[in-house]
Amino acid sequence: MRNITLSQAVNEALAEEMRRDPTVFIIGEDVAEAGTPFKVLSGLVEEFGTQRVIDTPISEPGFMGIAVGAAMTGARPVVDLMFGDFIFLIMDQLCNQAAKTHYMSGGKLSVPLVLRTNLGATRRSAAQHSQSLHALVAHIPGLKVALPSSAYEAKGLMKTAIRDNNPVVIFEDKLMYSDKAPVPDEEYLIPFGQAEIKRAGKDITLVATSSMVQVCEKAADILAAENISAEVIDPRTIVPLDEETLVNSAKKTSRVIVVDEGHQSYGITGEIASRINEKAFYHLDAPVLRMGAMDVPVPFSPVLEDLTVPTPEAVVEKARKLVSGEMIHAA
Amino acid sequence: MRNITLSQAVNEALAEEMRRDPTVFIIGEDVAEAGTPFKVLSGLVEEFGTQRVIDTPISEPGFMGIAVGAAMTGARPVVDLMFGDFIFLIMDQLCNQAAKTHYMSGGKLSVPLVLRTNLGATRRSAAQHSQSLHALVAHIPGLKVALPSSAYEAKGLMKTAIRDNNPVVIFEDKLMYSDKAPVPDEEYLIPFGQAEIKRAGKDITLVATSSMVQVCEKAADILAAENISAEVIDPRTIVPLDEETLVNSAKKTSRVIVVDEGHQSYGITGEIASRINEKAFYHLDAPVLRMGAMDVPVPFSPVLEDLTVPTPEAVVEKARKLVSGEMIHAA
Amino acid sequence: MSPVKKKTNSEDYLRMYRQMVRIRVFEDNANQLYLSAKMPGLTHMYSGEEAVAVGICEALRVSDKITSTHRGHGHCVAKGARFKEMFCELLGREEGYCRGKGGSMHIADQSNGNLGANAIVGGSMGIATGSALRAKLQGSDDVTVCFFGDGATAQGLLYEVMNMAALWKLPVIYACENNGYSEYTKTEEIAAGSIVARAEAFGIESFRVDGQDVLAVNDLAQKLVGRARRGEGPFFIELVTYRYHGHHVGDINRDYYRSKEEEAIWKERRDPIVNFGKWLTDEGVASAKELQAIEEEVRADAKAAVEYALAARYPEAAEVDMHVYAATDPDTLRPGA
Amino acid sequence: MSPVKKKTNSEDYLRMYRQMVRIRVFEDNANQLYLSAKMPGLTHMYSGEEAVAVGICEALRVSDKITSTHRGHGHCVAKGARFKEMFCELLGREEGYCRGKGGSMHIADQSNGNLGANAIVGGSMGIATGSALRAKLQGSDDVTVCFFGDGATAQGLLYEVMNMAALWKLPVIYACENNGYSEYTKTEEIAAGSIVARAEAFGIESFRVDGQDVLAVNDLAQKLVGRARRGEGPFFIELVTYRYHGHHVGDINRDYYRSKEEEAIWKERRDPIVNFGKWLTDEGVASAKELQAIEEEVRADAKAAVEYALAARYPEAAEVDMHVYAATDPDTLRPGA
Ligand SMILES: Cc1ncc(C[n+]2csc(CCOP(=O)(O)OP(=O)(O)O)c2C)c(N)n1
Ligand SMILES: Cc1ncc(C[n+]2csc(CCOP(=O)(O)OP(=O)(O)O)c2C)c(N)n1
Ligand SMILES: [Mg+2]
Ligand SMILES: [Mg+2]
Repeated sequence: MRNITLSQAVNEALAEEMRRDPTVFIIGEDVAEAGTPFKVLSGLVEEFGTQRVIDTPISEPGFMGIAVGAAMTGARPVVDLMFGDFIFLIMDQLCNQAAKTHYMSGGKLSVPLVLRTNLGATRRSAAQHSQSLHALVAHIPGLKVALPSSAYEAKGLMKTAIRDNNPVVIFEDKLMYSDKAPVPDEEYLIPFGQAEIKRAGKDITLVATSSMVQVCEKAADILAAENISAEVIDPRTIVPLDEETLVNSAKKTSRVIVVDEGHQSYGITGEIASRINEKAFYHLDAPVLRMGAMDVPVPFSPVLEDLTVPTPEAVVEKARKLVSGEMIHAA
Repeated sequence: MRNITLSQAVNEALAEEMRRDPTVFIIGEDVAEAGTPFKVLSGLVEEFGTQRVIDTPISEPGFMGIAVGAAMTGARPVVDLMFGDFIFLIMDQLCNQAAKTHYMSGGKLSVPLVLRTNLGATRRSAAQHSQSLHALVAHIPGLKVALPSSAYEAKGLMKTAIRDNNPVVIFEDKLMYSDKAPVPDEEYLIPFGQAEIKRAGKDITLVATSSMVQVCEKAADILAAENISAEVIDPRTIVPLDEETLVNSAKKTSRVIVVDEGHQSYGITGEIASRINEKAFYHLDAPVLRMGAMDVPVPFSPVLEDLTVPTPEAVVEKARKLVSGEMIHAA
Repeated sequence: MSPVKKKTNSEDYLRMYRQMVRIRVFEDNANQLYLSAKMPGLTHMYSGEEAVAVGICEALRVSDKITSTHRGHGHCVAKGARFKEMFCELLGREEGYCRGKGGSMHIADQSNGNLGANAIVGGSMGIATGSALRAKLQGSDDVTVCFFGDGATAQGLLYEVMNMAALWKLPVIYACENNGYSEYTKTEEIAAGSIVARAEAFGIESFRVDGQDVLAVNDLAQKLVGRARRGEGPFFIELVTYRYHGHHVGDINRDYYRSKEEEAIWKERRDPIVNFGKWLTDEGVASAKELQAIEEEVRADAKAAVEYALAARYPEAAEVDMHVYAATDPDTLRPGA
Repeated sequence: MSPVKKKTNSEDYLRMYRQMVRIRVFEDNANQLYLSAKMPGLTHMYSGEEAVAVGICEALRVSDKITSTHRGHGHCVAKGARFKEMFCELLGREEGYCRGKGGSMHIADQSNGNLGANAIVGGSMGIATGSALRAKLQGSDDVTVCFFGDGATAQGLLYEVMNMAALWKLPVIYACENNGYSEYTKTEEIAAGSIVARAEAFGIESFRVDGQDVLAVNDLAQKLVGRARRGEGPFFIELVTYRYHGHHVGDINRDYYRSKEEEAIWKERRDPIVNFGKWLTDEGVASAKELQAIEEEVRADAKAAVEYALAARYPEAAEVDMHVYAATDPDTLRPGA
């Protein structure tokens, strides 16, 4: 095992899959010589050439549509969408076209493509470059959605995504690109729909996605010092969702908080909390609680922006309340 | 009180507001002479002229953007989006621009516009003309979202939407355009964030939106015959959401089903169920259940399409189980 | 009729004639199914525009691709589809090209390179361009034709993909069927400037042709498809044509947006089938009787297909959540695979 | 320098000169704030392109509107904004134009008709066109200028709104700042054909002008703004210009996409401020000393504004969920209101 950055992990996954399968290609803005603004793709154009690492004009709907057509005719494109916020521009091609083609054609056509993009605030990039929009695509049948929480997941999920025969959207946490994590030397893939228990515990379950896994691990550390044993679970893919692991944990701990960086209202926490609640209701000592980003456009000013995203301290506070039974009085 | 169709109700609301305020105008495809394919706007161009009922080319992102600009500079545009499914095309203008401008400008600019569109399946219109996509916009702070469930709500909510100083998205149920309901002769507005108890009950709460209100009223009729008293509540706006009315009802009946025509997964039912659960947990006898459209693209074939949307019978079945305590064993 | 150059193969002519008749007859039957309330939903008739689809698709081979529109039956027939599976699809039956899940607006026929109709106006412009990119990357010389209407030229997507097609010299032909209307609005009210000039501004060689003249269309298509195969694409064609019916089958009273006189002129003087038939008999390629026989044959085919489809099975209820996701062979998801 | 026609008002010239200097100095300070880690996030420098914003905005009046881009400080200054509120915004302070909530990429100044910068490339093309529609509907003769880059011409939205602007004869001017690059890519690699021809294809009168020559830009802008006011719009201008810095302040090593030689040529021979300054002294409009004094004044202003901003208050935490929704007066929501 080596420690490599999330950037390197994604880069390796792409390089390995491109070596393995000549139909895989990358398409997006400044993906070739520039290797993207986050430099995630550096070196790929040198190895695979401009026919397989294709720089586009600033035409997100256009190149997304082109990727759909290429996928329908035998290629496996990896679309690079520079910021997750730009997903609003390609929703028609992604949700009306890519997501529905297999079904609408009665299974005769398929669209094996990967949309690589990112999420995450606190980079002082303001409202149009800081959103975490995975809830939108998770709602659309026909799309799969992966949320890697470290370099390890980023590599393993990317490789699976490329080989999957469906459109898969992967949101990387842009604050994590230079974070290192242990990544095996040997080849590995991470199956979709398998949550990972990041840390076992017995008093409370913290279901955490993407950037919030680290936050919840830190929270679990703090809680441990107070003798509260928190289980941290990362679903890794939200479509498909590994309900079973989540429900089993809930039954065990009887208390759950779902933590995610998307806006809280009408985001993914409501769905995950509801599924747990439906299947583990009679085992729960308290309502499944949720923590998402505040329901505000992401503000530029650092003093405001930092207030909008769940922190370890905030998670700890909520967990304490749950465990102490304080919620009973609140309800 | 007269009985008028939902179409007429919307038409009246627009006409009244256009008479009242010269800055209100309508913009969209075939809105003028054609009065839209659903004929909702018939007669308006004759009264207000082509300067205020503006036919556009098939350029949804373009005319949505134009509406944002007009709203920012003093007009109150009502954008007509022919099918709710086309909302994917305008997400950037709606969610990155309209929704965020007021916040990003520190309150200095505002975007008072209405996006009129529709939802609803079972018209045999297949996957790209049958979606109920309100969950997507409900997730975006800065937008308000209204879901009228009859001609009465359609008129009252539209008038409020036009006078509201924010971007408001209204989804009409396209199957309801020719349904009649009693509508007052006098002017009235329906405030946002006030749920309506459509029918009082004590054994179970059915929270229903838009097309599902009728479905739940029918279900309540059937249940009444079985001596199960169902309370049917229509939130009318999901942003803002009248949590209080929902939570109070849940505390009273101890059992809740949330019914909506959007896809169930990562849709609005998870949020509404979670909010009720969080605030009424210790009063509930069973988990808050949810019924949405199936997580499949809407199929064309009538025999399949009819399976995808909740029916009164399906609601009754679930309600019976909840009331009888069967859920306890399921969990 | 345009002058015929080298092409003297009467078989080709008769196939084109037959294909045009097949489209017309297909639509007559579809309309009838709608009027008799046997077809679910709505549909958009291609009648009047047959020379466009046939003139172009006859210049293509099976492995070439097309993308189609909401008004897609004509493209589907012209690219080689069978009546039976088409009617089954329109009626939501399991044997339809899409197992009844797509219907009229999503009819597709992968076996003949038809990547599908699209209910989003302009929705397949990216798909067609991507198909051409795939052919180029793969080193195949297949060509893709993207059909769309005059109304669709208002979708920004067209300009995005034309730009990339031009930069990357992709083997794609953009075929704009200008039938004078987008829904209930005349083209001049929704399209400023010149449609072909828009493509030319992106450095794309562009043409305008009489879409009622199947030989003129086919002649141009042959040339451009050949050049696109040799890497000289992309190209743009504006085909001037007319739809005989309403925007969709339910659009019966059309007076408020177009006159009966205008309709009559197109139908009586410019009908692509009648005029081509006249030319075929004038040139001695076929007798009126032979043409009549073709039509009768086609009508009989259609009748049989409609009857078959009306009696055919609906998909099983269990199909409702099939095909949401394509299966992925678990073996390919292992390391070393 | 372009020949000066009727215009001989030296005050106007000196104001243009001062405005260009103000932009340059603003950017120098912003860059410094970034390099010294005092500014949160990133920013995109307008240095080198000053003649574009100033030449155009000097042809506008306060009630005319502009929309701006991610590279928006220049437009903001040129349309009349003050340093203090601008630096406060860049530093996320409460006294910023957007109360610190927007930052560099969303700076706006409604008091001067600047509808705001936009972090979505092309994101304000609809907004600008809508502003022009509003003016027309209202019967006002205000003109709106939509600034965007060469890279933004790849966004389909541009063609959608140009089509409508042309159909409806809207008083909008599309100002394409062609600085040769979109991020790290040369314009010729991302733009097929001709940019001005694209606008012309929609029937929009289009122009190409040297964006380093403030008088040439202003001259053309005066004419077109006047014509747009009289209902003769829309218009399109391609302004050939250059950005001196990287794509953003963090883009330091640029060799792999553009050469130091190329940068040197533009900076040394084509600087809009230096060249205009030379012309002003050559023509006797101002002495070198006077120009020097202007610059010093501006620098002092900027320094004071930066110091003010660095010491200014951040917004209160309670502001975080303020301004998500605009208030609506409850009185207007009553029947009869
Ligand atoms: C994106 C989108 N907008 C609007 C519609 C509704 N619509 C269906 S067909 C049509 C007119 C299309 O006109 P044109 O492209 O000229 O094709 P034609 O119907 O004339 O063949 C419209 C507006 C749609 N299906 N998709
Ligand atoms: C829709 C969208 N796509 C991509 C980006 C990332 N991006 C920011 S600026 C830029 C280049 C813009 O080039 P141009 O329009 O020429 O403006 P310039 O930076 O040269 O002034 C890109 C790709 C973005 N902000 N928005
Ligand atoms: Mg048409
Ligand atoms: Mg540029």
